[in-house]
Amino acid sequence: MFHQAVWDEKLIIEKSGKRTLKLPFENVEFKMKIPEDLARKDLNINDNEEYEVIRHYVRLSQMNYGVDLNTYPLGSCTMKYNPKISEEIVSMDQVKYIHPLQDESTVQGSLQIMYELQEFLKEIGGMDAVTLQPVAGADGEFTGLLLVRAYHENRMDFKRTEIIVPDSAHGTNPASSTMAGFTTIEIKSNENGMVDLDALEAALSDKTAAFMITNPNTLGIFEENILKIAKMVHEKGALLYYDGANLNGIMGKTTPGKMGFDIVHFNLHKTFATPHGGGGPGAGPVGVKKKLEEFLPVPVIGFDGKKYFFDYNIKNSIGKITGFYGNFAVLVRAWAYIKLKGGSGLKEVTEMAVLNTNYLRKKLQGYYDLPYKELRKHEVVFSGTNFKQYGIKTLDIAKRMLDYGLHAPTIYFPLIVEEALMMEPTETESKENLDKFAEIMIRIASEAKENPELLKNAPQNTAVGKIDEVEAARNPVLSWKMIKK
Amino acid sequence: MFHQAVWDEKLIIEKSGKRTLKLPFENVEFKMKIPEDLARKDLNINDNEEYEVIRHYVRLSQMNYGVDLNTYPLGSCTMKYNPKISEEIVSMDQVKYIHPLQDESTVQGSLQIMYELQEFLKEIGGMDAVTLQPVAGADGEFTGLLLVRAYHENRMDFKRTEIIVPDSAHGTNPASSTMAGFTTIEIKSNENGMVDLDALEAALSDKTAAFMITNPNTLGIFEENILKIAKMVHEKGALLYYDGANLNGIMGKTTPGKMGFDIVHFNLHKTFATPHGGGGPGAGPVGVKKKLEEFLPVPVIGFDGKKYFFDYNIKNSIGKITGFYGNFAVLVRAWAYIKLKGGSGLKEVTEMAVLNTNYLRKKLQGYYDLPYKELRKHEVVFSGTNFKQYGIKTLDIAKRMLDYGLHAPTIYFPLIVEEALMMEPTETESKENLDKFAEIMIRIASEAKENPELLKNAPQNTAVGKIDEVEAARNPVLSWKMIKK
Amino acid sequence: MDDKSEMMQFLGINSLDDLFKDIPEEVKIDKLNIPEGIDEQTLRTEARNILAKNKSFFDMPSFLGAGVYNHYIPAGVYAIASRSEFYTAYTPYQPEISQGMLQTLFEYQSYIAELTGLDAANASMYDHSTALGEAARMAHSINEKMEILIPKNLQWQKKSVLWNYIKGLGMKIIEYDYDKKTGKIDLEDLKNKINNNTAAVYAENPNFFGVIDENVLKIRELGKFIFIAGINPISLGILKSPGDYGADIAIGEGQIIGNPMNFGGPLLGIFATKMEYVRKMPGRIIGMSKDRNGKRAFVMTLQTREQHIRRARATSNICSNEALCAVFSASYLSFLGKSGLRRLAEINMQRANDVREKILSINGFKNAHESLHFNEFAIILPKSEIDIHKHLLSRNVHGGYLLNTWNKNAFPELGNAMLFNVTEVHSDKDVEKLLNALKEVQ
Amino acid sequence: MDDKSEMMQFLGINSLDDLFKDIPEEVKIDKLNIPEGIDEQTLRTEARNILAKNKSFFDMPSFLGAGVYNHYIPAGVYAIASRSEFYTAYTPYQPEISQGMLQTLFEYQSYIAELTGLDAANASMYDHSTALGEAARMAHSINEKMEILIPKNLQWQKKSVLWNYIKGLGMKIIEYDYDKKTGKIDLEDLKNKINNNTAAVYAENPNFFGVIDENVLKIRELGKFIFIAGINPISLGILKSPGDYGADIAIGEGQIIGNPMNFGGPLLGIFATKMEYVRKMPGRIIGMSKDRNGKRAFVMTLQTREQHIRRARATSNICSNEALCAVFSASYLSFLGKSGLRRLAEINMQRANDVREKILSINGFKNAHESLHFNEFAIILPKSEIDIHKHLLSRNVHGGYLLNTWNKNAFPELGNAMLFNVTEVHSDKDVEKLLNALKEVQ
Ligand SMILES: Cc1ncc(COP(=O)(O)O)c(C=O)c1O
Ligand SMILES: Cc1ncc(COP(=O)(O)O)c(C=O)c1O
Repeated sequence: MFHQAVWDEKLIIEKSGKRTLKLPFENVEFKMKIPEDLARKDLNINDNEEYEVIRHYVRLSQMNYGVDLNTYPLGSCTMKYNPKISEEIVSMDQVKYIHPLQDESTVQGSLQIMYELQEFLKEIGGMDAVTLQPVAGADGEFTGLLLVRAYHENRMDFKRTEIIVPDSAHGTNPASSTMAGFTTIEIKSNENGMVDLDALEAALSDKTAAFMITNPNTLGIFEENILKIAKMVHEKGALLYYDGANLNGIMGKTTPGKMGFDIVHFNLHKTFATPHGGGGPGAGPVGVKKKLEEFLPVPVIGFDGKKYFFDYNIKNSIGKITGFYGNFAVLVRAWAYIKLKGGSGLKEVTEMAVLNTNYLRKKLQGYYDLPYKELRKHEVVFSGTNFKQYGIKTLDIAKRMLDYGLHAPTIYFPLIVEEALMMEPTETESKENLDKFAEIMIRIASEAKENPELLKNAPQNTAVGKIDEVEAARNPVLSWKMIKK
Repeated sequence: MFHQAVWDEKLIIEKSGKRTLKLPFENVEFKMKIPEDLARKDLNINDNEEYEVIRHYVRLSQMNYGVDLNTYPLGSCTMKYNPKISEEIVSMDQVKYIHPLQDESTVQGSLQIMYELQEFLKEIGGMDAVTLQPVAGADGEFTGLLLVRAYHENRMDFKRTEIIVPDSAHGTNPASSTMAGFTTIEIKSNENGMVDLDALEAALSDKTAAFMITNPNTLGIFEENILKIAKMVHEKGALLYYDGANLNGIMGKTTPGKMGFDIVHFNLHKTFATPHGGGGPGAGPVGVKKKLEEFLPVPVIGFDGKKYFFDYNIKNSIGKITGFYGNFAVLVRAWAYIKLKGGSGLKEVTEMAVLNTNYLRKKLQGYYDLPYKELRKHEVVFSGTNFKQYGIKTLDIAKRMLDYGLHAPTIYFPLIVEEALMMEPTETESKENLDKFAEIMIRIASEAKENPELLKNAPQNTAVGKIDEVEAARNPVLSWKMIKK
Repeated sequence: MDDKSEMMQFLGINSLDDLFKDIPEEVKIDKLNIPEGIDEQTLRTEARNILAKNKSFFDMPSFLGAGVYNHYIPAGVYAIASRSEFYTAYTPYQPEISQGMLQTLFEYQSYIAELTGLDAANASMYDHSTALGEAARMAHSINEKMEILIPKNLQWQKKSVLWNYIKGLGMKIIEYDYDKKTGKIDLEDLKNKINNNTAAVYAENPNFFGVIDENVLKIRELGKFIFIAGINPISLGILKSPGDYGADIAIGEGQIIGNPMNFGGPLLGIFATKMEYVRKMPGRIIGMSKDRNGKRAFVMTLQTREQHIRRARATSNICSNEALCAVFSASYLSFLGKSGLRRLAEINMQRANDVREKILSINGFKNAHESLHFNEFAIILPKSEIDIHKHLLSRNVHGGYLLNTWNKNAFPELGNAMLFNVTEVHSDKDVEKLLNALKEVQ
Repeated sequence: MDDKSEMMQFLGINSLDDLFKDIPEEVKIDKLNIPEGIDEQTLRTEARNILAKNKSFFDMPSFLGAGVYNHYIPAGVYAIASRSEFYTAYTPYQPEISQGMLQTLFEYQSYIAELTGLDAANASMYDHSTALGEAARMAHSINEKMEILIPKNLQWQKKSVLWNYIKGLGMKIIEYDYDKKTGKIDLEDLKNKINNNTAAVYAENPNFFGVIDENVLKIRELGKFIFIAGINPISLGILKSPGDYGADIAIGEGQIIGNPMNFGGPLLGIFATKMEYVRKMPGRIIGMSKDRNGKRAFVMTLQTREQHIRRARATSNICSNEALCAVFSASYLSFLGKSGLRRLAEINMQRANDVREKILSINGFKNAHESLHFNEFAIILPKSEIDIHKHLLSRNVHGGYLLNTWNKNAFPELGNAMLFNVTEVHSDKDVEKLLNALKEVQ
């Protein structure tokens, strides 16, 4: 049976050795004088041998889980396989050793890739213009909402202070809304888990700056009334914002543009298969319809038929969102992914992702509660409520999965599903894997009934056992410095 | 406590999926006709998804041990840390995508590196000329012995059919001697584990082609009489061959040339820190004194002051030993290592390797039997005989070490030490590591007395338990094909 | 029957289209107007051909800094960060099976805490610029004041990002001046601008001109605002930590410590603060705890600050971050250690100042600031910025940052001026190339 | 006190020299005359500068084959082979902690067994040439005969290596002829040369000229010698396996399946045989077994054949081998699978033959062999080999193998001739470049 590697590994800062790494100009004489009171007195870190550092982190890595090890069914996160060729490409000197402020003539390769990616994303999003600058989905949201603001203010419409979001929305949506200076109005979903048109109608007003949704929504359900929604929103003078985290459910089948969205952000690290180890880096480009183009952050990448250039000439640009042009090395990988797949390949991605999801959904139905309708797009949310009777929570199920060498799904999200288990297999799982996954989930369902202690004591086969999270938050120890204190 | 990762991983050939990898010209029409009776009918391997192949091997890798994980004290194998920069260099297009038959003008970079490496090795070996062509230590031995043969035959001395080796020699020495067409005469070591001068004298004759030894020898003991030995051998018209596997014990302190050797092979994959995953690739260049230069394999690398070239102009060359010029990508790494260390750095390597060995030796003395003298060079051989009384063999000790996440030393070699435990820490182990290592060895020594079952049932913390090797040899199953049969 | 057909049969559908019947016909599209996919080898070739149009540092030495710096990154850093288990992971939502990443991020936090002299760091922000935006918001959330004071010689991109981060709060940016001769903080001006409504004062050391500015030591005494210090993490090998001179928050660019330049991204926002403010800090934070057997274990903590729990009232919207860049930095700092970081800082400072002197010895090139510099310095040029820039390019060497052309002509007192960065990666040959080219324009 | 001093104290020595007092003073050296060590970054730059003098396939397309071939290697292969646990391991002497490598090598053996149609393969030989040498020795050890028959059109390097491997046994090499028109085995001549003393017959398919030679099907009937077949592993995607036409041993170059060219090394010798001869086979062999709990496990087996046990009477002296290259090949074949390998073979054959026809359509370029070719073919040139070679270089394209200049003028019947290799990596643009350059010399 599965067992994760266990190395009893000290903190690197607790170790101490001899530096074996030599620096360029290691022996240069330091003749400068730093003002006494600005000079550093002490630095409490240690030296280590190069080989000990390597061993330390190789061991640590063996105590971690990645999509290169097994199914990683985190709903909403689209943990798909990341093609290795992309890693090869970004390891080239012409990616790594390029400074962002280099003269345009010396970065035509970078600019070409960015330009092509802009074009691809326009097509995929059904949008008229794209900025690659935001570096994560939430950053894309923030950017998009600043554009919303700029748009309304530019029309001298200063009363639009509200962003409407459904209660099924990801936490970043309301948080981004706040950061952009808006008030968030949350509306309840209807009994089908979809946007409640009456609630939306009630919430919409001339204070509404935008309605922000993802479609398929976080339940994996396609909002069938999307055109009506768009109409309602636009009639009120508001904009419709597309949270692109769920693009893997519709890419190539429809576009946000077609559905009536004005703004969309893309989660390149999800849909476009760029690795984001441990939580990032991502990339969250934003596409907009024509009317919003004049507000995009500077620069976008232009092409005059001969050469590529930074276009800073954007009339009412909101300025900058991040320091430079976005997460270039992530953009390159997304570009590579799109090149590999091509137009019809991207459509197939969606088809397989949706097929896999519904296959898994049907396999698990009967063992786990499925709230709302059956047909899902790229993800499906079950509920663990039927195990309450055995004293089992979704968290226990999740922990037990780890014992089988499987990562758990996203849990307790979306908030509208009690004891939620949110699964997204993505297209890069074979039927064999899905069958194995379902088999384990079904086994756990019966373990929950027959041997609930097994779940409550899980995990046993991981590098450490269940962790006391409450204590961690009550007495936070956040650095070696605080340990020593 | 340590636990190796466990994944219950089928053979890849037992899995079956869909090929996701696309080939260049994947859709080209195949119009050629292969003669019916030469056409392949069936091929019993399966297709698999790219991501499943990655996962399969990443999981398998977690069930393997490398020097990047922990101390790898295999005596005679010099398992030292392999600098990562070397891997970066050999991953360049200008290494990987170079064909060996390219025009000289297009491979000046490769030739320069090889030329410089030849020069370095000449200096380190105290030799006059070097061939980089042999691809392993044993291949270097074979090459060297072919040179011995060519040398004597060229002098019309055809009676020299014998190679003398000490009984402590590595198995490749007698085996190479056979392959080169010689008869091997084995001489017993003396009571100090060194060459018995009387036995040597007795074995030497006008049939002796060469005496083949390593110094320090496989016990890690320096042959103090080396100059006398050289004299004895040379006086008989024979040559003196240096098995370079143990160069890490003397590099920069002396040279085989100074000691009187005529031929030396280098184990670049050992002394010069090139990785040789799972058993190879290695590189076994051979250095020779002037009188043997005219017999070297073709080509060697020349330099005319402006450009580097293949020198095929070797008067009495023995021809070719391997297909091209040796294991180039291994040679590059060895070159890089020498560049990093420099002359005095290489000497320090030796000093630290010897310091580490003797530190470990003294730490373990008293717990494990130490035959022969105390002072060792780069390795030390203990004996497990003192545990016989508890029914414990060296093999049991080795298996128990695995439970602590440590690889075992070389065992049962050299043959002249009963129940041998042959340890070579190399210079790339910190004192902290050596202390930890010694602590575990000492703990095992007491476990052997107090709880011998623990050793006999070891290992428990590895991916699989003790393996039935006898059965494997009795009914060999060597391929998937044989499983199916 | 193949897998796909079996699955469709299991679902009782005849066509994959059945899975998309919930999408209204009117919004469906036939296909994406994107060329057919290509195989990996063809992509490999195409990517090489396109990227060959770039000039990397190895093709053409460059003396650019101004936010992103070219430092030596040990090959081992890449080896570590490219471990599948690290780079194909995501946020460690299940800590028991993610100890490797969690411990590494905890180590990163620990390093940053030691370097900055503050108690705690988060596990990453997007970059230095957004870290500044977040720090300003955090200051406001601590003291509810409305003004942030920033140095007049702050790079325009950072100002712009800051503005986007705080305008929603109705906060105001106020610039304080610097001394034209030394390039250091004009303390008088700063003092005058601090008032009851000052949420935060932001100051950098070394500053945008590369000047080492001991005036930062005096800021804390000027009032009760939140003091945000902008740092260069390598400089902290030899410079006093912000914690030691009273900063409440320290931010900086983590690309500098172990991440490749990558044409400007991904970068890594460093963010550290005092314990008392930790619950106002944005971003993921890793904490130490114990597992059920009492064994030390690491886990994401203080999550109630974050968007997935507190939603509209979260400290920030940040979710995906730059964790893998923090892995680069943690391993980088481990390879260097204390002695390495200190030495590296010294080497940078010495090399840069040597080159500075050499440039100043060329006729027509003048000193911009009479100060001590870390690894960056401004030079007043004898000719137009652009002309000299182009001349250098023609000599296959990339000069520094065009201080007025590229920074909205913010420094009229300097006229034509270039900001040069010199680090340990600039060989004597690189420097010579620059000097020779500069001599040609004197 | 630092670690070194502590250790020295523990040993009771004052100087490291004490550890070397057993080395006689007369042989000691002061120092190595090798320049001082450099740091990693400097090495990085220097290596780039030196290697920039090489022209890689991406700098200049090449049509060289003749033993080493440029094939597409999936990026995943490198990702797998560069896993620390694989590439920093050594021979799996402790199988319980080395299952990853053992299973991978077992998979490699299994693939080779399937491809060659033989029961078992070893875990690697050095290269194709040495595998030939070992195979000849193995034949001798099976039947104690003294002659090995090889094709007259065997590449000279292979002949030379073979000779070195067998001369110690007193064996003889005898060449059998090929048909000048077709380039195929002259069966008559071969038959005539087989006698009672024939230890082995070696034949290649496709052969050195790239010719697919169905005469190999007739060899088995010619006698009781050991039949050694030389194969191209990719061609086995569409060609009958040696096992199927009666070969006892199959050898070949494993570089072809998933290993980079690397200027000719490391390569990978493929070696497979029938069960009845397994105990005579050289090299490491991995076998399947069980652990103490009955779980499947892998282990090195039949070690009594090997040098560390049988010493002077071992089947071979091989110890370190090319195991990591076998890891490359195992993962390569896994990515391709059956459909991929078959398709790849077809693509190679089709593309090569298309290019062949295009070259033949150029005035002055003539067919060398009226046969079916796999991915390599000889062309008779209108001018001197060297001149055309140089002309191509001047057009930044590298032509094929100079059949007489580089192979000891062994093929007088061909005069000026070049052996071209075309695989899936040659794009239409590469081919066009070659054709255009060839047209200029017609
Ligand atoms: C539905 C949804 N929206 C937005 C986001 C935010 O994206 P990011 O994490 O890239 O900031 C996520 C991802 O976590 C998401 O799942
Ligand atoms: C003493 C000695 N000689 C020779 C050899 C043979 O070297 P290789 O394995 O590179 O063929 C070895 C290595 O195993 C050895 O330890």
